[in-house]
Amino acid sequence: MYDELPVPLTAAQVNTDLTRNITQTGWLWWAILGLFGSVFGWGALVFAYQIYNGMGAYGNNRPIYWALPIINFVFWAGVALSGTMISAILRLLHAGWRRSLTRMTETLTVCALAVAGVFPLLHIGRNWTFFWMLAYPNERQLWPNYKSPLLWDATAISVYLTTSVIFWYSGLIPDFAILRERTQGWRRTLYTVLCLGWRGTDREWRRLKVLFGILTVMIIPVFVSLHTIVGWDFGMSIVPGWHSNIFAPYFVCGALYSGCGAVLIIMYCVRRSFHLEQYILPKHFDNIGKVLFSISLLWFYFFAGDAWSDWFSRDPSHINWLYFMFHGYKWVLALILVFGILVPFSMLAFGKVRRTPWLMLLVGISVNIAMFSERVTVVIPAPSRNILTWGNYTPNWVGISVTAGAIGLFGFLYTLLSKFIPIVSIWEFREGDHAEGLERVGGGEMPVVIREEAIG
Amino acid sequence: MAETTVLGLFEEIEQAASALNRLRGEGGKATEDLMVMSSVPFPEGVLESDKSPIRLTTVTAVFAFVGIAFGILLAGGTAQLYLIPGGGKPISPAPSIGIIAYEMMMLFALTAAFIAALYEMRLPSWRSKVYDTRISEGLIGIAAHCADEEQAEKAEQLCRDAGAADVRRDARAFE
Amino acid sequence: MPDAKELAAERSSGPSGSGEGQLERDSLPYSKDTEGGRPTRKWAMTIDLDRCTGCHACETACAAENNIPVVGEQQAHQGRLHQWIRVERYWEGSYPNVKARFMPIPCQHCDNAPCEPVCPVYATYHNPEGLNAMAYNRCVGTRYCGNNCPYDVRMFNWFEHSWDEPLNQHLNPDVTVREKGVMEKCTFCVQRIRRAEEKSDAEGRELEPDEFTTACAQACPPKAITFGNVKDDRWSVSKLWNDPRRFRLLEELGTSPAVVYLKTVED
Amino acid sequence: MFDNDNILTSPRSIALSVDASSPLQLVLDEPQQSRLTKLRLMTLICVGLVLAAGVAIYGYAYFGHHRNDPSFWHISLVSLLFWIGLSQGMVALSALLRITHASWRYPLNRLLDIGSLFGLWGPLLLPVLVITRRQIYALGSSDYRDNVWRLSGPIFWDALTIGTAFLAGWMLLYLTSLPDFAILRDRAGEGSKEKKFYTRLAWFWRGSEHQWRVLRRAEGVLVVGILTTFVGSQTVLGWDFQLAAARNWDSSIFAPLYTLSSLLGALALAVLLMTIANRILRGRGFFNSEHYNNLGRFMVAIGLVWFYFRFCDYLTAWYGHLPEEWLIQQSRTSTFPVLVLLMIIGCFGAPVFGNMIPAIRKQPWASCTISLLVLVGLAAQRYLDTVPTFAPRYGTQALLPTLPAIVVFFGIAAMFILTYLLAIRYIPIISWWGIGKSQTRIAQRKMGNTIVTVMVEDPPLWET
Repeated sequence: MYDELPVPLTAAQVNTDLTRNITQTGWLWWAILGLFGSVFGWGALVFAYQIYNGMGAYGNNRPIYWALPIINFVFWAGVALSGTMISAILRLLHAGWRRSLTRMTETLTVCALAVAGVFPLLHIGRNWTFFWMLAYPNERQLWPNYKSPLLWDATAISVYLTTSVIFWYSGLIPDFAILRERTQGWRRTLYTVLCLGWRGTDREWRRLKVLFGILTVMIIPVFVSLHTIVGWDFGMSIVPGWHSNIFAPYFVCGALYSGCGAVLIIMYCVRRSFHLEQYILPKHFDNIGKVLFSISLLWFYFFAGDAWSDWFSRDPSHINWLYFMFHGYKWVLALILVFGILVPFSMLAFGKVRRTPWLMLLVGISVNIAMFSERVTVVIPAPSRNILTWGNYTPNWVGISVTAGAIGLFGFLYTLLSKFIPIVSIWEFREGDHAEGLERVGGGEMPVVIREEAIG
Repeated sequence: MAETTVLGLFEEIEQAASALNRLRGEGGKATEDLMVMSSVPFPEGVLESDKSPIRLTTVTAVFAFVGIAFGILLAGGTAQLYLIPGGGKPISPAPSIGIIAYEMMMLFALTAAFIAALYEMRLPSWRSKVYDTRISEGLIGIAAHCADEEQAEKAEQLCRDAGAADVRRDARAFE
Repeated sequence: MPDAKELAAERSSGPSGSGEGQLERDSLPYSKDTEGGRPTRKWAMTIDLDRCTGCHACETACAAENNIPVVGEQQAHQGRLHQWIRVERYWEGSYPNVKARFMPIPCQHCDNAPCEPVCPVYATYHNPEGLNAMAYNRCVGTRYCGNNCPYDVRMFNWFEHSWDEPLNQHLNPDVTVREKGVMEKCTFCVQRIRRAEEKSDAEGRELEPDEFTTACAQACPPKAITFGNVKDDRWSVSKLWNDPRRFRLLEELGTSPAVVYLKTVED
Repeated sequence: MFDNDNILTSPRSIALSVDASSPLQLVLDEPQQSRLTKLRLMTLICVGLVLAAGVAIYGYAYFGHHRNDPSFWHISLVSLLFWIGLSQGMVALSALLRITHASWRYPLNRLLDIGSLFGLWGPLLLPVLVITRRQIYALGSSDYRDNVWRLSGPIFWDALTIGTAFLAGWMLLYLTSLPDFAILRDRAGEGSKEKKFYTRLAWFWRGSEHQWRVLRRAEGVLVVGILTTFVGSQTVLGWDFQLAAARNWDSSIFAPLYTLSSLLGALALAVLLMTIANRILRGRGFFNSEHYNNLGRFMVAIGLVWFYFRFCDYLTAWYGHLPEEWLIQQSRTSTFPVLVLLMIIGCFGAPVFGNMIPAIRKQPWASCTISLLVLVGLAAQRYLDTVPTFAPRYGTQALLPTLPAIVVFFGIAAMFILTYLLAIRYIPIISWWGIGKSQTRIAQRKMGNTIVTVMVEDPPLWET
């Protein structure tokens, strides 16, 4: 019943294993980087085409002003959410198994948030004037309008990006110090600068722990606020189907859902590409699977509750979009139901499946397909059946290219970063190593852990 | 005799703890002359020589309030500089001020916590200081700052007695 | 037992609830042109549906007056037609007793305009004379205002528009030609308002009642559209403003439009 | 890496610490007549209040002339829903602590589980309050009279889901009490009434390995079931409002908000019960500052989420400014400003800002004050979510509670207390085997210059 503990590893072995992704570079890494880079490059070219031609290139029209860029924005902001959630909430709950996952999920957040941040700029009609939305007065002393949910959004993204980079970097400092000793040449200079002169004195560790306590507690409301405000972008409007006070928690749940799916994908990819089978165990997939399972229930609760309340009220002005979704978007809806509910529910219920990494990769992909479709059904059907004007939207090659470009950008960033940072937090992993052990009790050996001090 | 630092390197926590206690007791070292170095953190109190107060929580709280004030000025104040009515809403409505004030509170508090932590850690500091690369490979370093040769020898002896894997002197800056 | 709709109506007209009197922002602040703290002008429009024949003359006049681009059949089919005023046609009844109903819909210049607060850069705002103004230069093109407009009267410039020879010579010099990537919509012919104001100022007099009107009203053959200053009782629009047949489009949304429709009189 | 001495504390040392032979004896571990009298007096008062409430309902309203008095019926429904929410929330909280393996949960579980017994009153009360009054469910519209028993109506789902949730709670309470009943059975004198009683209750519980394993498995299943049915029943309670034709109740956030509010109330009750239990079980130290600390932190989190949901509700109405939504928000604040203030202080201000400071949340009296405020706030919330909708139709005067309504309010509160008073006579209020289990799982070890706490990692509940 108890998970078999990994064979204890020596510190040097851990250091070697976990810095291998930096010290050794194979052709495969270059190939993957090139692949993602070229997809991203294509997306960037299409973006240039869009700037040249105008927003109409996406095939939007009058009642459907927002389309694929916004869908992508919501989706990537969602993916970004869970990275910090995994490391912050698990840290708060003293879940020992988080230690192998924190770094890769935090990196996921940073990369996905960068991708999400690109889309509002890409989506506006005059992309070159994006800086008008920043908080500074223009030459006529006019500041931006803080009544607009879009500006709340811009604020929330910048705050979340800043704080998650701080969170990520704070954890990296001790690891950079290890890398400083293990690298040569320009890398050594780089890490010497990046580790800020860290020596691991108890003065430093004590502060780092307190800092992590503060960051952990406070970054949770930050990431909740980000997706809340993304939900409010829709909820504040009076478009039937968008104007819903449940959107904020619903979006947060949806984001956690797709984000956890993305965590599974990243876990699998990192484990395979950097041969970290000893560090990312089936146990981790199992636990993330359970987290995913409970989030899926929660998400389904909100998903159903939102539509349900509109459906039951039978208010004519509130239900046209719902009918449209059930008819025109029935295939997208089917994607959600199959990939977002059926597949995860049936697979995650079994411990064997949860412990099989490649199956969990499939679950992760499935959840993300479902959540992308869910964003489609949130963004498109409601305005398509607005109160007075109806319309239809069909994605075209521009939108699809940009969507692919986003995946390319994300992959490119992640692949690139994985060459410069230990993708599993070395110090956290080794800290966990001496916090666990086996005790003989009666006839068996039981795993025991040191209880962590409370945070906050 | 110049100041020097004796650096004992230990494999086990218990050895390091005993060396620390001995240096403190028999060696008569003051807290600020001792330093524990390791590449992993230990549970609170396991190996600690540093007793300086940590004020991060206070700094965070103070800057949270600064952030709130900044947010109110940003969302509510800037709108008052150039009055533009719209949508039948007040020029500076409380809900949107609240939201921006909240975001700014978080931004200021977290950034301040990070900067204050670096300040209290005395980082960044790229000067060459007492260190041993083996610490990053898992050894625990106990550094004792000694004013003269006699103290240094005593400290070396104490470390060896406690079971140090290696003891050496380091003339670089202690702190 | 009254149903929910009636309840809502009852509430909004009751003395305790914030009924029409309250929702309508009579006292708009920050007006330069005020008299004892109250603006002397509020531009408004009445559209008599009983008179409307559905001839689309208003659309044409508007397009000519306001440099509205002609996007072509293809784009119009894809829902990118530019019309600052559009005549909606609804069919009532079934064959053979079918009735066509027409409803011209310009921007409603709502007092509680849902499009205004959502703009992150103040490109659209409420002016002291009750106009829902649009600053093209400031617009970055987030299109949130378009989404939030329940009347769907906001047009977005999806592409750069061009005017073929010799149409480019016909552009109205008083009206900005909009760049791609900005939002545009009916302005109540603000250029005509300003020209009339300048003229009256130059002649040192007040605006005469019905001195000028918008392009759509001017072009309307049956005179279904009336435009003017509803604060001044001498304007014809003020006389129609409180007509018993009056209703406003999507009144239950509480937007308080400056466009009032007059119901068709049934035989 | 750890010392080799055994982590397991012998069950015998735990058994020795349990020196009483009946639950009540455990409550009164010194033979103190005065405390027994106090308890009896309390029971009597509660019974009196409950009876008075019954008389009020039947005499004053049902057979009297106040059948159409909205202020009377609303307050009774509001208070019944309030206590149903809390009692279910308590069980759900207990389940939540089990599922998250909170190491401090053991002494608390039984106290919380007993809350489900309140549901026994439901079958007595609900019909009286709901079915005899068409106005109650109809919320002012008599067209709904016939909907009450329609299988597709929320009121039927109510009965179904609330019933299931309570049933699950009772099963958990009974199953987890089995080993304790067995101890009582074995300690009772041969041939005594207690012996008979507890033999019936405990069956052949012997504590065999098989029995323990089955118990654990059943606990796991029930815990998941309780959480599901809890969310389900609170959601349906929210739907009672959000699905009603009254447009201003058409708020899709009510379902999660009610679920959360119940949990918040359960935390507050847990603090209060813990404090009372600690006073009664003097010197045993079952509950220490760690419990206050953890419950307080939990309350901070739930209070924040409560505010979040409320704020979403408010903000959407404020920004959209659709008259029918905005008017209800306005009528809440303009008609009942004091209640709104109480709600915000009780559900957000006190639990979040009060409990944020460790020194305050670790103080039993401060923690209890906060908890009382929370309960007041939740009651205000129930009232505000139900009643102002009527304001345009009835006027404020008709909605202010009358004296009999207040009697009913306290009568229903007395029912809850009475449930507890009766239950602790027969059920050990602290799970003895739970305490034993917790003692075998935690140990102290020396590490470096300090002592650390070592814990056995529990396997998840459903994997035994």
